[in-house]
Amino acid sequence: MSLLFILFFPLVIGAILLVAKPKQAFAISLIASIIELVATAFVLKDAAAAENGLVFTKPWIEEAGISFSLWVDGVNGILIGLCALMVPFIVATTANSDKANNAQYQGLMLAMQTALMGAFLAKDAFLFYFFFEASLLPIYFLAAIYGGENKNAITFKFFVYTLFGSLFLLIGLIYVYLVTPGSHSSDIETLYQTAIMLPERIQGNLFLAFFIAFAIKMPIFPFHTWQPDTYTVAPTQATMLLSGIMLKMGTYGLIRLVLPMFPLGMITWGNTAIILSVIGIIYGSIIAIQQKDAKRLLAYSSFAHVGLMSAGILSQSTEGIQGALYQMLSHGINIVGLFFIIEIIERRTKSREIAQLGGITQYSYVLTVAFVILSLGSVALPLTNGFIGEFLLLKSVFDHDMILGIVAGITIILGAVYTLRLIQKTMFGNFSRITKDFEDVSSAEKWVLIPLCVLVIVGGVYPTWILNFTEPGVQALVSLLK
Amino acid sequence: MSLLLLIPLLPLIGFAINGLAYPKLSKSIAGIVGTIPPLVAFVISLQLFLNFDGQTQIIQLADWIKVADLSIPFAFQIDALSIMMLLVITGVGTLIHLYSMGYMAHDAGFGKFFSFLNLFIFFMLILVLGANFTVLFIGWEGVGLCSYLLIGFWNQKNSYGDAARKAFIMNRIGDLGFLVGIFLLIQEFGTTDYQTIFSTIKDGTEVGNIGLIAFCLFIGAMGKSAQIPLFTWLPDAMAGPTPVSALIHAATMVTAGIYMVIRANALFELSPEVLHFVGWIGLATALLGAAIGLFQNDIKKVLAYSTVSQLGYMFMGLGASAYTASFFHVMTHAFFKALLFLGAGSVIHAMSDEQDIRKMGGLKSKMPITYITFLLGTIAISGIPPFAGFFSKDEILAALYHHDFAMWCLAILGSALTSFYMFRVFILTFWGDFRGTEKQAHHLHESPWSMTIPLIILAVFSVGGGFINLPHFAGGNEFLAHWLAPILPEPHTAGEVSLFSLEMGAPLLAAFLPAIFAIYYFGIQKAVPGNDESIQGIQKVIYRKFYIDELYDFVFVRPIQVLSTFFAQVIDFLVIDLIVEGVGKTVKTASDEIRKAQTGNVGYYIFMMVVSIALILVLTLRSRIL
Amino acid sequence: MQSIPEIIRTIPLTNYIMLSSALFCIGILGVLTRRNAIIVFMAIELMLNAVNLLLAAFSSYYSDPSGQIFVFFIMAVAAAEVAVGLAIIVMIYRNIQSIDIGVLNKLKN
Amino acid sequence: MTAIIALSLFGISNLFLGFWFPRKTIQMVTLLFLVVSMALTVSDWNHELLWFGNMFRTTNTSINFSLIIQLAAFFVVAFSKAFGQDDEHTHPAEYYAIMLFSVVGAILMVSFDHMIVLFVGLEILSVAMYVLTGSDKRNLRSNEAAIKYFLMGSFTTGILLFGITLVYGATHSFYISNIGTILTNTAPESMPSFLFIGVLLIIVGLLFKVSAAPFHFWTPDVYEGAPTIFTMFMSTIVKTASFAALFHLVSGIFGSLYTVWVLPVYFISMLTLVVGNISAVYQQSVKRMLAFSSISHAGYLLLTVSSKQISTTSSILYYSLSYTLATVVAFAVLILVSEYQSARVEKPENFSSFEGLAKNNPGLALCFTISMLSLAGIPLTAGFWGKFFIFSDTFSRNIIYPVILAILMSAVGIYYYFKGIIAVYLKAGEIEKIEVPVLFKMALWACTLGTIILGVYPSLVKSVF
Repeated sequence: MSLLFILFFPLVIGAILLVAKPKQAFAISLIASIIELVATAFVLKDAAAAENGLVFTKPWIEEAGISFSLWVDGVNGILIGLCALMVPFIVATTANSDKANNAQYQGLMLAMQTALMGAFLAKDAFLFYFFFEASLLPIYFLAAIYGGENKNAITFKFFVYTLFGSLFLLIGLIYVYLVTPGSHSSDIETLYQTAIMLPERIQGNLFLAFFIAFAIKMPIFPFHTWQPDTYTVAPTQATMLLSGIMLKMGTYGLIRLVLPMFPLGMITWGNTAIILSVIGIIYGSIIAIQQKDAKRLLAYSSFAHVGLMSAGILSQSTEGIQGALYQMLSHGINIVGLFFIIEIIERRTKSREIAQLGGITQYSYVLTVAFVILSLGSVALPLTNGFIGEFLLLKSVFDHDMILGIVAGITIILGAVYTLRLIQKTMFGNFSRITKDFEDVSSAEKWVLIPLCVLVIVGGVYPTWILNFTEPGVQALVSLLK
Repeated sequence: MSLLLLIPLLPLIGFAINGLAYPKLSKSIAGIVGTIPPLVAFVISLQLFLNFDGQTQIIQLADWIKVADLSIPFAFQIDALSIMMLLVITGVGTLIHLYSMGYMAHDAGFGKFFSFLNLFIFFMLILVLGANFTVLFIGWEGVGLCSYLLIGFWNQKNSYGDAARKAFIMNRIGDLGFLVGIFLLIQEFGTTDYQTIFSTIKDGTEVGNIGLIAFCLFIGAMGKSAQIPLFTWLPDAMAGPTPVSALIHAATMVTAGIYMVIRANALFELSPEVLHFVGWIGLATALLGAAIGLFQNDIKKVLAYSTVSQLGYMFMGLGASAYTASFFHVMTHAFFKALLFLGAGSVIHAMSDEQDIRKMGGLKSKMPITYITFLLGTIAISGIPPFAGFFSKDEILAALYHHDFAMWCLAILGSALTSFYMFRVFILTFWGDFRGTEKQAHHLHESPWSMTIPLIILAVFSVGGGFINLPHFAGGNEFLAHWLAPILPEPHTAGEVSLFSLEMGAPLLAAFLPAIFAIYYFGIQKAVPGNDESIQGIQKVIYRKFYIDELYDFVFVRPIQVLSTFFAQVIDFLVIDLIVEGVGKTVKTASDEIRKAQTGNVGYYIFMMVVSIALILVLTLRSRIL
Repeated sequence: MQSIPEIIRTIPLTNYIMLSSALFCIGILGVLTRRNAIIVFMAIELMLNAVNLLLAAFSSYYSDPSGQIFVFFIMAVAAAEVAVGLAIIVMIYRNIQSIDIGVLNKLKN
Repeated sequence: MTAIIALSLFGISNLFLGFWFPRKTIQMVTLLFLVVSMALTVSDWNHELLWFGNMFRTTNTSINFSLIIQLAAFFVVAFSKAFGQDDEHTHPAEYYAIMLFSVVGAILMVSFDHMIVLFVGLEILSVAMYVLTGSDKRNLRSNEAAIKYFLMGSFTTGILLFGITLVYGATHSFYISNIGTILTNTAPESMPSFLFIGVLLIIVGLLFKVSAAPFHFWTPDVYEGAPTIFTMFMSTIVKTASFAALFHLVSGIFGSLYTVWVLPVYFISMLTLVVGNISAVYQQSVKRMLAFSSISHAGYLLLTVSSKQISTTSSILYYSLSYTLATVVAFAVLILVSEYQSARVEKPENFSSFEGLAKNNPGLALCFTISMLSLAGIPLTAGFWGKFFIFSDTFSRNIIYPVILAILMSAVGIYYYFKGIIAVYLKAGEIEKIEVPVLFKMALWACTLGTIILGVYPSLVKSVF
């Protein structure tokens, strides 16, 4: 039942917000998201204590063997945690802005949380798919209604492109589902057992279908062209949801569905997939170096990061998967923080043009410190959360293939190049026409920035807790691969 | 053990206090809060040093990264090497903190500066205390971060920010090599613990890839210790406040590479090719640095290239397996180079931030303490006996003499260059007539006590530091060599040498002759280098640092920028996106075409139906009817 | 005294089918070639009559009355269709004073 | 079965009621009649019976189809506001009566066990539709639509009848069950070749009714020209009934002859998908877009019959239901908006007249959006499961490429359905609050909620089908 609660609670509140349109939308949605966080914490505590995680099953479409089943184990627990953790922050970032008491905006965000939670919680493949696609709706409306310049075309492209990708997933899932014995079942664990028996050629095709869907979602080179535009045009909270949580659906899908189901498919296509991921890392990083728009720069950096996650996952090692899970968490925290900082700057200066900014540190010490700390997390400095994930990921890719590992490792150089450039051009140097009289961060903004910075450090110093949490789930998964 | 934990913890606390309370804390309190931690840490280190029983101690603190078979704990290792490093770091560190209280007294970012310095000390201590390569890597990258923060300390100036970025990025290039080395270590040994790795090697277990590992680790050292080709950041790093240059870019951080190679000597010993490579890189760097140093007119730049060159010496020593000698040089270099930088800082302070030696001169009367200490430092670095630099450099040269004669000859040449440019700087700064502006002349004064005391202490060490490892022939007992013996391979015993042999004579000549020449040329002839435009020919090439920065810019930076634009605007926009958009366009065009079939004419519709029906009938039934 | 089916069976079934098919095709051709709505409609009626003829033929051939019953249904329905069809044509004539189906192509693309 | 008798009687009584009662009352009465007939239909549940000289068979499948049809009729009646341009000269009672009669025809089409019933049902439906299409007498577009529909419809009737005749000639029977047995028991070599022509012609006749390409040409024109309320009627009831009839024939009697028809249907379904979806992309008129969308949905449905193994009816039923619910909402909102805009803009049925609907009419906008999402097959709506069941059903019968094509085409579908959503939410426009009658509003929300409930919990009806 607790699983049901954490799944539907945000939706219920979100629906109330959407329908009733109360004046205090911000307070309601913030409190709701905090309640959700607390409830999720309890669920995760139970899950860590339970032998095989938590499972909740109710028949859904009984005739077709599709059930409404949810579970929490080490693999998805971390993503559920991420989702529950980040949404309060994302809600809090609207404080004092024109969106704070916009009930529709808050409602859509909460609805989005349910969709994300659902995708991570689902134990049934079609339930996963259901939420995987359903999550597009709230985020589409968030981005399309509140987006910036040229939003219609861009968000529309995003929607059609990603949906197009997920249709491949649908074909693949249906195929695997139909292979299951009896009157069919779409339980993920059942699918593991049946898919693994398929001949190599078919597994290869299915791998492709699944991979394309997830590759578009994440995105992986060369399926990424929707991403920078969408990240740039969407309102910041939507971008945070997209990059902080939603793209993890893709990586999660790789871990949860692709790896254990198509080991033979991996043989045929795995290398191609890893190479594409690694190309994405370098490609994204290089493009980020010359970006003029801060948000766009972060978009490409996110693209590069996710490439590394994908490559690590596809290396099929425990380190890779654990590292990817850890990196998903870290990346979520860091990118939300970084996007928020850009939003803070934009609110005050009405600009994201890197060239027009500068010298902000003279007006806001806290903002600079937060920016530096979050950026360090993003460039994976040791003792920040980014390092743990990146270390494990790079190691797994390196173990998989030495050359690819080194090429992927170039990200730590290029990452520093674009991140430091961003810091320098915005925070340091002389103030410009628009950063003159930059207003220091408000307390509401500090309430978001400081905890995030603390998380960056804590995550880098004490990762054991989370790594131990994911260990059993990942071990179980990896044992399936052998 | 709990005391040991305090060593890194105190600077961290200092950092936290100063960092969190930055604008609010008054300067005097901030200074004290910043200086006490390294001082206490030094005292504790001293106590450790005195009570050290020769046993390597491992202190497991906590699990850090633990995944599958890989386990990387937070663990500290106390042994002869790390204790020595602790002493140098906390000792020199304390002095520089003290110095900074005076030097930075008028700076608005006083508290911030101290918090960064403390953070640096913290990471440096982690670097030397770590019991495995990964913890070392924490410190390794951490000091890089602090270096970045401190170089760009005056962040309003864009060129300083660029220098800071350059330092960080070049370090990161090395770090990638280091990281790959760590991955390889994990592959081969399953761990990064020093103890496990070195005992495995000592047991003679066959392990592959040792050469590659050593090479990758050395790439890391190249970045951190500013060796060719990753050395260009160090001269630029002089953008930071002078105490930073003294502490980070002379005494401690840049020697981390040497520390690491000494630490991993077992690995390097097994791969002679890599050691050879290390030696030659060191030699090349030493010569290049010295050559560029010859014609620099910025007092800090000269010192910076001198540092590059001296670091090259240390690697040369490592290349000849003379680990003690290199480490000896690390220590003496820490003393005299810190001294020189601080002295330069004192001069710059007095000159109202003027760094060009062409605009100085005649400062000896105005700042006697600085003058004398700087002189002592100059003598020490030039290798004139019996100052510290002589002994340490001589040990390296001695080892080279037995290792590779050609290298030795070139090293002697480098030594001569060092002596020349150091005396050049010294004389141009302190002798002759004052060449600055009126305003500067009025302002000239000796620095406050907080700056001169560190100068004096360091001067004492620069003079007497050689006694730490005084060789037998000079009546010493080679303390350092004995101290480090447990963690180093058997040294090649060098025979007794006569003071008049080539082995001893050449270095002495190389130290004295250029010094005398410099005194003659700049002191007696009072020659002053011309302004930038007058420099011609090969001299210009050297003055412009062999155009290496321009070369890197042309070979790496520009292409990446071009590539970035190309990727973003051509590949992304014109190729990939065009395909994606093209699909949409195709559908739209197809739609426009198909809908034209909808002519609105019933006759046409019926005709199409009839044709279709006929087609279906014919195609389906052709086998049956015909 | 031959019964009607026997008489009918003296001519092979194929001939009935051929005849009806020919009639049907003539109807189709009429529909295709004519532009006057009434004539097109008459051509369609011709098609229906071809069907009726064939049904009657089959019915008699197999001595099975249901085919002929079907014919009555077709006739009745055709009558209804005629009523509606003519009404539509009249309505159009009132509006545009023409019953040329080629003119009616405002709804397209 | 009693339902069709009742409906006929209701229709006749409706004609009389028109003398005395105002439009509102008749509308309510008609709704009541439909509820009663639905109840009567349900009462046959689980009684598989033959009626009218074994010509009419009620099975659970046919009952389900009848219910969907009557439900659609119910909503169409509820959504009917005015017929034609001026309310005074129209006689609503007649329209309601005609609708009731055509529902009878539709029910006959889904429950036939004899070719005459099929034919009569089809004709009742068609002739009624010719009338309704042309009911806006002074509107030339309506006239044009009527004549086009009429000519092409009667032409196709001729084709269908010729097919029926040929099959009769080969099998000596009009009874579905008889034909089925005969076809199964006869070796293909000994069948006369005109039988195959007959089978194909019958299928062509029905494909015309479901507007499969290349027999779809009439659809956009007729849908566009007809008064919107009757377009709604056509696109739901006629389509469902015709597809049910096609499915019944193909699965029932022609199953043993699949080699003859399966390839044409296979290609026609793909062609329909492509033509329907691609043509819809460029449309500026919502009504015409919906017409092409209805063609494309026919394509999806045809996937279920494009293989020798016949699909289960449940996915077809589910699809029809979800399609019906979404379509009526789409047309209902279109009626409101185009009525509002008719005096203001030149082309009230274009996407542009929907612009800015969400600002003052959030409810309408939401209903419209959900219906578009459902048609596009996005999760949370019934349309998603409709597509899902169809795809998995088709996939399980090893039809691979058409499904992949269908999936590609549904991505194209998203494009044009979202044009509607974008217009409603993201474009600036001036639409004041549109007055919606209570009944209309209730029906609108009922359909929308139904779409969502079926989208979240498809088992609710799937277990019945």
